[in-house]
Amino acid sequence: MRPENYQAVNHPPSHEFELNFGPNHPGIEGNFALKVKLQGDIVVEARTDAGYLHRGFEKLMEDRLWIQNIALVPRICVPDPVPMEVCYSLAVEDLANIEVPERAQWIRVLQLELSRIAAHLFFFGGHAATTGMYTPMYWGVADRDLLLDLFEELTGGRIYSIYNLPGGVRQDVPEGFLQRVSDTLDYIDGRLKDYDNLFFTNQIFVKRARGVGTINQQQALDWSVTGPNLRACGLEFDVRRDDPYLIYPQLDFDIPTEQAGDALARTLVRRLEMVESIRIIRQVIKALPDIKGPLRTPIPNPLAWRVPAGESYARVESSKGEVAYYVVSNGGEKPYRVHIRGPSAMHAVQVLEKLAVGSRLEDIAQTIFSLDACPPEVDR
Amino acid sequence: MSIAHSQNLNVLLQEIEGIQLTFHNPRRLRADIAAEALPALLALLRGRASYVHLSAISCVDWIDDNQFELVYHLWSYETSVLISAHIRVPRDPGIYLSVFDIYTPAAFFERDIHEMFGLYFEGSPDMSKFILTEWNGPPPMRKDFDSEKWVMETFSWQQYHPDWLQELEQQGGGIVSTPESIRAGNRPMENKS
Amino acid sequence: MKKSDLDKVKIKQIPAQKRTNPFANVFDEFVGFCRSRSMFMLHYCTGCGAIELPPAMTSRFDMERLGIQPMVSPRQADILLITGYVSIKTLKRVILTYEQMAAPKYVIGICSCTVNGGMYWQSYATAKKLDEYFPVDLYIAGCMPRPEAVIEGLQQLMQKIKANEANSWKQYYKNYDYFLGNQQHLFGNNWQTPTDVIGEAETYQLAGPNTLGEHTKILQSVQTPLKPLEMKL
Amino acid sequence: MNETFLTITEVIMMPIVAFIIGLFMVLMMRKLAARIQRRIGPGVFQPLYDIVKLYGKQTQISHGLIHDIGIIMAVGGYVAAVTLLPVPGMNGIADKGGIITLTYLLMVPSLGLALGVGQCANPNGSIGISRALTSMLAYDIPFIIVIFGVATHFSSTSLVSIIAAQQVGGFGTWGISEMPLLALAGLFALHASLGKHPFEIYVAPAEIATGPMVEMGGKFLGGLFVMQSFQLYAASVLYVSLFLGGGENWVTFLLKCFAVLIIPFAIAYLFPRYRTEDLVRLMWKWPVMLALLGIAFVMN
Repeated sequence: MRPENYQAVNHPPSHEFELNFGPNHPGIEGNFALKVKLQGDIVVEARTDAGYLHRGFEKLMEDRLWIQNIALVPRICVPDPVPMEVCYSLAVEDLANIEVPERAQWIRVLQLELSRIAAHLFFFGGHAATTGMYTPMYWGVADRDLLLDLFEELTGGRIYSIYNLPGGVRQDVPEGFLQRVSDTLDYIDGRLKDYDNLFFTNQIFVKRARGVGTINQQQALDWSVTGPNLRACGLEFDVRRDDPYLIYPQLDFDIPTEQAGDALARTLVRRLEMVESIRIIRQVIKALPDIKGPLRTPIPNPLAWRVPAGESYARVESSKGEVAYYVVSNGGEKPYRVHIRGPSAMHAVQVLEKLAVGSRLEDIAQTIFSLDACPPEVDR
Repeated sequence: MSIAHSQNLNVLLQEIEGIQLTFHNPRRLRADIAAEALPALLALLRGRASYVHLSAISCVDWIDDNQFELVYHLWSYETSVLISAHIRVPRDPGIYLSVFDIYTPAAFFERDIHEMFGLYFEGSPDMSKFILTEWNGPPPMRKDFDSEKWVMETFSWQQYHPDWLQELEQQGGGIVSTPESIRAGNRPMENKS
Repeated sequence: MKKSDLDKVKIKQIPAQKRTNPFANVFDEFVGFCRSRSMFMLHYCTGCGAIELPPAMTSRFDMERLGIQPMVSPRQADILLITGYVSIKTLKRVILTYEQMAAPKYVIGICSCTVNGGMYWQSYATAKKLDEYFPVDLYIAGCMPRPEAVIEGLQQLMQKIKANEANSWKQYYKNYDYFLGNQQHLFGNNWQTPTDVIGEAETYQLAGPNTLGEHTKILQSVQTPLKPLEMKL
Repeated sequence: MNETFLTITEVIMMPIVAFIIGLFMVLMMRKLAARIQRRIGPGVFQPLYDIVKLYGKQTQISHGLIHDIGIIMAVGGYVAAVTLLPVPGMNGIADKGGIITLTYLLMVPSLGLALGVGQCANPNGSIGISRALTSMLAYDIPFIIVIFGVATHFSSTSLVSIIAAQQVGGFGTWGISEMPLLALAGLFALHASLGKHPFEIYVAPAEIATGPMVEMGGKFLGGLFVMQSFQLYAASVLYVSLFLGGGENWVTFLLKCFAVLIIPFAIAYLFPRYRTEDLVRLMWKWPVMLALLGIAFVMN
């Protein structure tokens, strides 16, 4: 006789029942949980449950040197780590009044935009997989790998580069690197047509994604929605343009928007953003060889570097939305306080809870993925 | 544009008593204000000055002053200025008002601050634990909580001198140089056995 | 029991036994070969390492050619991939997941954090040594290991399975008291899981002298019949 | 006496043959998916390894008696069905059972699965199985109409005589050239009955964590894998028997069987899944319309 390994669940004597999405579920992005109460097929209540990825980053950063924290910050958003590094560096540079050399700024932009394309390729693969379509995921992740190869060549790391330091970047672009970036971009540009045919204009996908998880403009503003999710509601806001950092004002790029605010619109905005990112990188490739100069403003002995007392709030546009770092220094060797504002904290908790209610069981996973939330940003 | 607009804003902000404004740079405005006046300031900024986007609420634990500093980062899409409203509340008893009725996203940040710092917000919709549901200790982000000490008391560590290595060392093998010996300038390793 | 006493408990390796009947032997070899060539993995996305699994699974590195497939539910899976640091909150779920898997089951710890806490060694929120809470067959170190390293590690596990050496799951039954003690140390004495590990160990004759002990006594004293998991909404 | 012995041999042999061919069909499906997804895909014996490994699990987690019986029903339904499907050289009990019995038997596995999954009391499984039964309801309507039309056309419900009638005059007398509309409707029903995208509503990993399979491990999942290979075999052989003239010899028979499956497999990996109501709407609209039109042509 086998032990009964399972105790039957006593469902409440109503037609309502409860279902857990996560923390380990293909319908949820990463280690994150959504508990829903269903009435038939309709969600009547939804609660998120985070903290599975909590590491106490903000506490850890208070215990480490300014320069050591560079190794910590990219871990906060795994699919798109570069904006985290850049944002932290920007905040520290602002505190310490360091001017970043122009060449380093251009290289940072190059890296940021490559990271954005990589994150979007990863994103729509996941979104496709929630609708049961695995081919775009297989293609997208494999194409993203080509970009990771570029990162590896530039920085030495596939995902976490630890490349942006306060004051500049660690090393120069290798010889012939820009040509390889250009080739890879040509390839990805060509592949976008395949993705269009396979996924973005796929009739069944369009039918399923249209009208799912709609946010209107007022709600988007009220809920602090940022990034592509905000632009999918028709609001044209981008930190790169409206609160500019690095050399973005010198670059020519559009901010794609969609009007509908549903899952389809959010996906399409990201699709269009990839084109814009490719455009930006092409400009960087063209301009970078002519920009000479140092790569780093030297900082004093990094192991005993005291950053002047003060506070700084730096913002960067990542592929998920507005990333912000609030860094407080009391003039010590370590940050006094670092507060990280991940865009997903809004999207994955408040927005998701509101969008899930009233949606169908079949659409929950799509809602989650189309918001492109990144759970470690919530948990930190 | 932002400078011109800030003139109007300045006029508007004079309605709040005891406010101190400092421009850190043209797009970062710091406002120091008494804790009681904050809800009025936020209502004014949101209602009459287009600051609709609550970017974040940060909490800083100034343990030497026995105070928590709360920083409300507000962004205006129209004027492209970020106002950081700073207030100080006493660490004891650690209670402040929620601004959930003015800014919906505040609910998340307030809940987060409550479990990380133990600062209670009256009127916030949900103050239950969110991230640290399995945590029974003190609010970890307070400066008086020593994370490293807690870890050392709670966890044990992987052995870096396992049995098989000890056997190897008895036969004369083992690790040639430890990290410490390299760091101190390639001194010959002391025999630990 | 104090923490320091727990560390004194040593886990002995069980030597692989062979059956005497030659036909049964051939059959065992065949099943072992099939086990090594068909590994359903449950990749619990506990941390950063999960980001290198999609590349390993998809078109570029294609795990399926080695017979490795992702699976959705713990019941279906053979390998539990712990991909990165394990926060205490996650660790509870990981243990539930591990106990629900059908034996033979294997655990791979990916990333340095599963070995010794990694760069989060001073964090109050993450568990440090994964093999204190359940047996781990293989660690793939790195921060994070590249897809090639992940596949290399899985191939090593394949060799171990083929050679009938990957028996760590038996350790969980044989030394349940030790593992339970560590779990109780972290989660408190009220800790219990829905799976009846002791019952399973007795049914499948996997119980050893260390299956029962003082920690299982605590468990049996606090164990209450399981109610449906309460969901706060 | 001799004839009885021969029949018994055939009845034993046919499921074994079906299982082996089914394994290769599963392999073809996975290989095709891999090619579309630009990768290499599994090795030749991968489906076999999976099944042996699953049956070789050392702890089996059962949720009770009905859980075991459900899986046996699911596999047994198909085992019984394949003995009713004539293959070259073996008729089994096809001339005794006929097409109506076969239609019944093809529904048994879904019902067995429903029983087994019901015992698990996992809400994901319950939702999955209710979706599976809904989709069965959706594709069975056109399927029954197609069966009815074919039976009317050949004035027989015996698959043996239907095949014999088609093999008289080569391609011209095949069901597909005589009843193209019914063949098309049948193809829809075939695709939906396989439960592949875009009709894969009941597995749906991202929504209900593989639905009926969620609590299945070890031999139970192994049973489902066996069931899948039987399912592919039964569906393709039934289609070949109804519309493609059955098997003259083993070579053409296997060619036809695999060719039939290539169509749904090639479509499956290029589309996401439908919503439940979209699937029912689609299946009750186009295939039913085509099938009814086909019947009108057959009847005149």
